[in-house]
Amino acid sequence: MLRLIRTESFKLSRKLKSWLGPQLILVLVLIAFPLSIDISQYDLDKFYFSIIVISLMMTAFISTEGMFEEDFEDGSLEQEFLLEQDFYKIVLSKMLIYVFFIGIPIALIGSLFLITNGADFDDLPKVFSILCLSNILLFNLFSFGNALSINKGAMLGVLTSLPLALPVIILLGRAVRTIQYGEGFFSIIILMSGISLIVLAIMPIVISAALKTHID
Amino acid sequence: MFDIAFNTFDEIINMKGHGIYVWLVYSISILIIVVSFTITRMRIKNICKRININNASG
Amino acid sequence: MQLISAQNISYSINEKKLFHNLSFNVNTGEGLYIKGSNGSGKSTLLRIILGITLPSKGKIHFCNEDLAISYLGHKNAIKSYLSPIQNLELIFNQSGRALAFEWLHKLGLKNVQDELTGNLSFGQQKKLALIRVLASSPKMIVLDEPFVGLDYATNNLLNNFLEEKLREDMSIIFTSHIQPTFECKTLEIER
Amino acid sequence: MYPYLLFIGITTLMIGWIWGVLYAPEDFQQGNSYRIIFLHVPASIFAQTIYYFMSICALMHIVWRVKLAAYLIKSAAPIGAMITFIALFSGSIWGIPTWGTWWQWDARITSTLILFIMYLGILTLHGSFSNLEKADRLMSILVIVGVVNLPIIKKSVDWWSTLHQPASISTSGSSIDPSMLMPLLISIVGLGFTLISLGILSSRLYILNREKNKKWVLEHV
Repeated sequence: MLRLIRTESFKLSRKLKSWLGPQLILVLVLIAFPLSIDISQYDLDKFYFSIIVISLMMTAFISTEGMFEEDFEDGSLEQEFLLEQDFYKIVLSKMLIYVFFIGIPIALIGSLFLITNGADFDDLPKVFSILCLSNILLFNLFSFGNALSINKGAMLGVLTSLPLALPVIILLGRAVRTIQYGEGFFSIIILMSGISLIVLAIMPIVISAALKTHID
Repeated sequence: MFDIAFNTFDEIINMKGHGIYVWLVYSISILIIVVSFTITRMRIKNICKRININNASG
Repeated sequence: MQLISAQNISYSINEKKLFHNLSFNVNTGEGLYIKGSNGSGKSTLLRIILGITLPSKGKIHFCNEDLAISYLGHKNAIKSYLSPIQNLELIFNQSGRALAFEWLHKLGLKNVQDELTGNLSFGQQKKLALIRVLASSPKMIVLDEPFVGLDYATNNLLNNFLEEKLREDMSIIFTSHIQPTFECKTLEIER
Repeated sequence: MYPYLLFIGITTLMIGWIWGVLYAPEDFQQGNSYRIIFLHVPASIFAQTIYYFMSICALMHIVWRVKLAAYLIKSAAPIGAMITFIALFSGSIWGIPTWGTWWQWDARITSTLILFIMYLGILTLHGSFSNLEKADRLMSILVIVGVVNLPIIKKSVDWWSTLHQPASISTSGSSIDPSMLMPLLISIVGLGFTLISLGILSSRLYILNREKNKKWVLEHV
């Protein structure tokens, strides 16, 4: 497991486009959204959060897109299967690495943008933790979609995993409301972390079953 | 319970202004179901024909 | 000592038969040369032997459960954005390292070892993949078309190396369109 | 077997619909537009039932490697998509006279729409692989994950304010007059038989397609 985490983080750090790309895309999207609205007419801070939620979802998808594809294309997955007879470890370590190197930075970028758009500065840790947790969920779901459609293009991955991600979006919206009104925040964060843990434990099993089917 | 709810044929069609919705929904749905039955049966016939040709030739 | 025995292996894809009722076994220090025309299922047979693919019928029996196997398939598991050295370091522990360096030198990859692998030629990448397989000192190696894309000298080198390894009681299973120069069992797949 | 089932289905469905559309009394709130219920409710019920059926098949396929189960999933999915489409379509038409709008981002409409997209996703996934056994297994995995998600989607969308009327039939008693309930139940049964016969037909087509090289197919034809 430690070996896998080390090699995966080394591989990811060498792929600038895979870890820096999504973060830059998120920044660009967050800049682009206010430009498309007539700011004088609306209070941007009221619905800025939903912009962040949606762009976070897109970014999570983009960043998981190449998660298994490269290893599948060049045969590393087969080699890994020969070593371990199973993909659970590699999926879990990849997931942890991706969340750590991409998920947490984009959660930070998202919460910083929220602060610059009128949210209270004291809410920063709350927003950040919620975005982190939702990133864990989104990364798991989208990498499931990508594992299903591994070399068939991103379109299929979106189509299969986006319906599954909608509850996360709703949960996020719910969490935002509790931040805005300052009530019930802790119950929702406990709920979210519980769900994240369950998903983080179970989803790699499902993903590794899908990968096993692919190399079969 | 078994009395017809409408008095004239026009009333059945019109349904106090709601007829268009009711009849539209029923007709299109029936059309969809019938079409899917026909398409499936046609395709079964086609594939049987193909199998028979293959069978005869090889 | 018997390592692998296969009984009546059949494989079919999309309900079409690829091959059926193949039986063979592989002993220690034995080579198995799998011969067959294109599309006869040579690569699939190798993957069945490795346990990656499940056969439609029949059974593969491994006499030793944790047999160290190393495999080179059509996909060579080489990362194009890393240098050859980094590629090897992803896989090797300390013991394999010296051997890998020796082979880099032997196959003439020493002077490109710090370039990006994606910039190397097909043959050079193939050599790198071979080094990965050969230098990890397994008990058995499985090679899918190892001679394709190699120059004459490397071809000879590989043949000699495989022969030498056979003498050292390693087992080798491989497919090829070129008859190997060393002696081994031949299994021909017919459709 | 399928002609009998089809006959039973269509006869029952016609009895239910004619009773419902022509003989059932007018609803005092919604007027005559409520007569869409005899199509809409059965369609919505089967939109979900077919998915649950598929998930049972998927489990059978994953656990016991029953090939037939995968065939059933593949042939049930288009029917599910069709009936979900009918449910959505009839619901939105019904919405025009009742709510004054044909679409609302309401809990049950949204989750039915998501269900529809999931059916299409399953079909697309299966269609994009040349190795059909792989496609079968990946499809089963997706169906199982989807069925876990289905109640979650429903519950989570329920958090939105709901415009939709509460379910007319439930196990704890119905909020609907017997003169309307009877034709509704009959049309549910009728649509069920019709869909089963369509399912038999479409699975026959799919099995013929998949196994056309096998001996028994040649003898059967």
